Amino acid sequence: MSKSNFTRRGVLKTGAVAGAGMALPQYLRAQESGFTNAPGASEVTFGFNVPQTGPYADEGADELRAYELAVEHINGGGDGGMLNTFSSKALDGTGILGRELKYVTGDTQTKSDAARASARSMIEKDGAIMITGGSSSGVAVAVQALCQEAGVIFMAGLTHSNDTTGKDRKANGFRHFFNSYMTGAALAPVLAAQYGTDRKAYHLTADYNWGYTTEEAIRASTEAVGWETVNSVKTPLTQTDFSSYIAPVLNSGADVLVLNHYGGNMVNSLTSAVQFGLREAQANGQNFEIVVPLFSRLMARGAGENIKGILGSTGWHWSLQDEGSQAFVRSFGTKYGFPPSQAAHTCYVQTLLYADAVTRAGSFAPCAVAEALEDFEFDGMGNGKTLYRGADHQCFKDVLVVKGKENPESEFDLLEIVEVTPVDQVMYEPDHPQMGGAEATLGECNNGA
Amino acid sequence: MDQIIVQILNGLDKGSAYALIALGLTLIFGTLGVVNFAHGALFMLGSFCAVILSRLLSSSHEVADPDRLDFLGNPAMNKVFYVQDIFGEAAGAAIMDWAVPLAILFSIPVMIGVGFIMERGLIKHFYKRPHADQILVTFGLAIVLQEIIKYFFGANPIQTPAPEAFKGSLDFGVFLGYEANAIMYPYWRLVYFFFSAVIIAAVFAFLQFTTFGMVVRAGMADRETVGLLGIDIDKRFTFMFGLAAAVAGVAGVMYAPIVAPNYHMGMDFLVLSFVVVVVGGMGSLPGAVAAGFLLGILESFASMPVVVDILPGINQIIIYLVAIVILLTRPRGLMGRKGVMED
Amino acid sequence: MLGLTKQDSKLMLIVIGLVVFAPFILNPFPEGSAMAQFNAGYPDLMQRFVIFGIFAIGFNLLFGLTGYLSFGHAAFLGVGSYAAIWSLKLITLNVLPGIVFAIIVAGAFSFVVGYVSLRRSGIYFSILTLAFAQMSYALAYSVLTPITGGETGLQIKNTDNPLIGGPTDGSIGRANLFGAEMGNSFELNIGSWLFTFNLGYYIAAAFMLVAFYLSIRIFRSPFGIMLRAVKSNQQRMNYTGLTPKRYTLSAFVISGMFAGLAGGLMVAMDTQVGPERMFWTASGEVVIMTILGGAGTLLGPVLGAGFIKYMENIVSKINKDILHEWFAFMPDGLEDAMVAFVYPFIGKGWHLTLGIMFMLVVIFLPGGLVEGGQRIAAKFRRTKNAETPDGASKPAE
Amino acid sequence: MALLSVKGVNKRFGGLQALGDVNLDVAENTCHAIIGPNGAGKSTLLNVLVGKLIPDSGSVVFDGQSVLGRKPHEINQMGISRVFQTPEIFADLSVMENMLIPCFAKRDGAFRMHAIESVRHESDMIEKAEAMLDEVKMLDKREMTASSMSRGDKRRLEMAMCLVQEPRLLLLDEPTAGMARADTENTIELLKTIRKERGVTMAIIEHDMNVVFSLAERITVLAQGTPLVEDTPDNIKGHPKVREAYLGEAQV
Repeated sequence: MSKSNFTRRGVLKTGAVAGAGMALPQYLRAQESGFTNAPGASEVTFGFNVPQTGPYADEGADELRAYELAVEHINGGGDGGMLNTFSSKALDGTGILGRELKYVTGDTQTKSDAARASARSMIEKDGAIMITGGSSSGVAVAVQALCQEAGVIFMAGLTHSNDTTGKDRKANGFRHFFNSYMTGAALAPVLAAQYGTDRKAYHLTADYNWGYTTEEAIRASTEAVGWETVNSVKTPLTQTDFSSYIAPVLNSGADVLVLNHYGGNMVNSLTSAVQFGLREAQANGQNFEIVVPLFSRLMARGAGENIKGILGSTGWHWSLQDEGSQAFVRSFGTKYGFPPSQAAHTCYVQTLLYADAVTRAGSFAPCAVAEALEDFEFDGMGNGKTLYRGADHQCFKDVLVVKGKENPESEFDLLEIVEVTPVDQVMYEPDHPQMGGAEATLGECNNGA
Repeated sequence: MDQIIVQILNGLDKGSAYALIALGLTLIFGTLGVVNFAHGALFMLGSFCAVILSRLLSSSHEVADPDRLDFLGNPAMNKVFYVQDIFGEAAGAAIMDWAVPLAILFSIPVMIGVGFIMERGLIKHFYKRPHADQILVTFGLAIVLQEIIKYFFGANPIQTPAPEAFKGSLDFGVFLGYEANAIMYPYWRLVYFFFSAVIIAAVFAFLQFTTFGMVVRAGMADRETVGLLGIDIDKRFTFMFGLAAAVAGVAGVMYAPIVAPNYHMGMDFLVLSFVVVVVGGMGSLPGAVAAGFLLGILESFASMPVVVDILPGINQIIIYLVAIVILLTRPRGLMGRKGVMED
Repeated sequence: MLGLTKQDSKLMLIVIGLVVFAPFILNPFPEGSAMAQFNAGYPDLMQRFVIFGIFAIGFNLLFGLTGYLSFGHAAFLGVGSYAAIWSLKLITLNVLPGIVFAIIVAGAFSFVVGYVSLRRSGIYFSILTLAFAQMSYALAYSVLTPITGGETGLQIKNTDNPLIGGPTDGSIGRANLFGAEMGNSFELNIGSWLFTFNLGYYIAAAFMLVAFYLSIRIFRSPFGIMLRAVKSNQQRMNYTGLTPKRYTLSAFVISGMFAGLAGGLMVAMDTQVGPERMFWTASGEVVIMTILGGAGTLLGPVLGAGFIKYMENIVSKINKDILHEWFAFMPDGLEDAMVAFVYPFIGKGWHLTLGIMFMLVVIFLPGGLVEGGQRIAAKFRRTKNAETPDGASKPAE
Repeated sequence: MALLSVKGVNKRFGGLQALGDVNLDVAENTCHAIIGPNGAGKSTLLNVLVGKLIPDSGSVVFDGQSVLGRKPHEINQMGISRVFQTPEIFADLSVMENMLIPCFAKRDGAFRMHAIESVRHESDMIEKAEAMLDEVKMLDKREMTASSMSRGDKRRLEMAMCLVQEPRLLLLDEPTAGMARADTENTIELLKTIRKERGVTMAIIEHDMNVVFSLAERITVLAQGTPLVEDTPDNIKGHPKVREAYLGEAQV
């Protein structure tokens, strides 16, 4: 019995083994490359694992568009997008290490089981060398653990929970997106500046891991600027009508409502909050305010008029004026007719970063790629100068504090940037208590087979 | 105390949504004996009637604006709404603003039509089939309906606001002698509650006071006998299916401003509506309504911070916990009849 | 054979054959060909086929025989999974104790749920089971996060330190059976075909064969007759001196243990548990697998499970590029039209295809896929019978 | 000593006195009929005997043991079998399976997990079932699905299912109700044969006087929940109270 834990179809797919009619059984582990799914001479396959069904299907569809664009650019098609602005010039539009980039797609269904099944099929059946995508932290953590075990690299998509690069961090997993801690760190000073330091906050928190880490982060950072937390109530994930959670808020002595909700939860709780008149209300002699820590433009659209004037944070926004962002928006917009979302941005960048790291490392071996990504500093991909920190595989870059726009000019023009929080302000130590403390470790990088 | 009143209001509001959905489900079950897993999808279709109408009303053509540029640097396009072309600016805007209430009128014929087609084309053939087959075919249908909606409208929720006139809240507490802001309640939710009450009353009156309704009620009680009387019960049943679809649809339209419609909202409501119907007692219309309000109110109470502090997680499970307690103490739910769906 | 009739032995042999040669049967298309997309012979999916087969076989023992429609069986699968992963994390990385724990814990949980729920029958019973399962899901997702890991679930970590034989070098432990890891595979390469023989699959498959064998034995046993009697007439049972409730409860617990076994195997094959495994849609899935395949038949649930998992894992992965590849032989305009026509049904539209398939099967094959098989078999037999009058045997269930 | 002895049984449903001070003895190896007009409490009495209803007061003793508070299946295990007004059989199962179930119940008690044994290997039980089917002349129908048989055959099957348990007491609840003439005759013949050849004690509730007088050895007349008279068939025929009770009914 061989010890190969995951197979390496890549070799076969290129047709290198046409062989005699009846080849002898092969122990593929004995192959010289020494890592899972080593690609053949002419092609390399990525696995784009995004939600295609379920509530985050639209976000998944946008991620997939970004991936297709990235593939096009890496293979030399289109206008090259961010390849032209990326500070590393290792990629030259001829594929990766002379191989044409192919991809397979799958549906995570935003369920960790389904996401792992899909990722395993990409690794076992399609010979994917890298898995990327996803639109929830549960999925990201589950797939990241799988990739660690299988010996491939995981480039996380949209995942905001601290856990992904906190207590659940893995040597084979990398996150470009920002996280709850950074949201708190970026948001608190703006909140203090706009709403004052004498504020009493009421938290509604989605009752699962991401909600917990976000609430913790926001509480810690707002309390540090002098706010008081009067109450915090957990809401079931499956809740659709938040009226019974919203109604008591106005009478609780609080003057700020923090909605630690995402996706459909956020749309519905914000809608309820606005219906109950919280946006116009007065409390403790001040205007009542609502804060949505994590904004996404796609979801903001679902919330419609209700987001006007509401503060939150976001990873990236198409209206950023730096060269990289502009280049990306231009190629994405030209191809699809509308601007990309933050999920699309992070997925596009992740693909390019991985391809670049392979090229710089000169190898597809996960450990070599990981080494090339660790402590890699780059620029020109939006959000300014960015560091992929080696200690926890988290990207550190500027975070955007945004506000629902009062007078949108188009259906995409929903958020305006209030402040670009510089990276130094959202930096933290790898053993920060919110990130799993001293116990959290990346473990050993795994090359697989 | 004021908090309790607030939660009673919330509960009535939630309860009226549950009651409306359960009412339609029970109508179909009681008259046709069909377990309709596509009922949630009918509710969803109703919500999308509001979305579709508001899209239709705000359909527009674009005129290039020389002063502005879009995100790619091309000249930006300004939308010009057809209704405003036709009815003038103010009237056009008002029509678009009132899309949701107008959608009620729009949805009734649409949903009755959907109901007729469903019953004649599919459900009719499943009256004599085992409940398991009914579940499978209607579940399949529900998936198909929601995927069609997803294909055209995407997966994200679509905000469908109530008319401007209903925005804002009523300071309910002032009437009861509380200080201002103690009990605020949004107008639209009050409208929803009264509207539901009217619909429920109308359905009951229809069944109680019309001969048509009497025959149908007799059919619910004893289908075979009514068949023996030579009454063509089939046509009436088709109509009942249409009616049930319309009730679900109208409930959906009115709910659109409360919870932004999305393609899978039907599935979210499906399990809940079955729980409501069963807690009320299979085949009992008053039971379904009573259970809807009971569960709505209890769910609201369970979400109060004081309650959750004492019993963490109670808000997650209250509906199911209540269902278990009721079914164990009252074998056929609140008002269920003997022998219905017990084997 | 093994105390089975000739009929049943034949069926058992067929199933053994299918399961053992699955790596060949499921990989009919050569690597790199356009049709390779439809190959299902890779470890993960093969494992899922047999694991969900076990789940559905167990469910069918309850639903198919007694007629009691449980809408909360996923809870037992989930509880079994949690038991198994804790065994891997705390006791040993050997999967056997984990699987045993999974069966025991799921059995105990199903006893409690069954004992309460079986006080009612019909849809009242269904809703009671549903309520228990939804409560398990909701609590596992939120309040019980310290035990269940909440949304992100539980995985084996390098900080885990099982009592017996954990890795000492700080690497992440892998589930194994006496040292042989579940992921171990042996690959056979014939021409441009590639066949994967995965240890985990064969272990799960062995359990599935045992489960299937037990299911035949139960179907043919006095106990099996009693279960069918429960479905047929409980009043008569009572007046014949029998207790329908204890029989039903036994069936409930047995099927709960099958679900626990399936849950334990899922963890053994892929060391991860998440709470959505217990969500009502997961319970609904096993109901649909069973009805789709043919409730009350031996083979039906397995076919139903395979059908749904195949759709989920194969159809969902077809994307636009692949379509263009398939229809590349057509003239450009026609190719685009073809792609545009098929596209809504694949990839992100796989749910639509699934829904349509449900409706078609239940409309045209009231007895499920098994009935379809029987009709085809009957057609064949008619032609065959023309030559050899007694060549046919009654189709296996 | 009576096999079944009912003493001072009372049962009220709300304001209605369904059974009032019922005393009844069924002697071993007799056929005892309980007759009476509609609403006389015959069915209530039967339901008390099989454990479906618990009386408000009084005692029911079967073979020296009280049956009160026992569940129907326990009472069956004591040796009382019941034939229903409309045949209660396992409609979806084959005739043979219908027969095997009471055989297993008799041998294994109320519950046993014989889940791995094969039915085919239960040759004792199969033989027993076949012998019984032969006795009721249904052996040729052994593979038929029970629901597909005629009403008369269903009745015979139900009877066979009860008899194969070799009950000490067979309770018959209007066994010929709603039957065609020919079927009624057949059933009477069957019961007579059983009574004669097996010597089984029977308690029969019946409307049809023809049936009663061809079978019964003792008759209790029930009216308004109370036994009116108990006597031999010949004496009952001419009894004025009985005529009154029945004529009273006829006028209504």
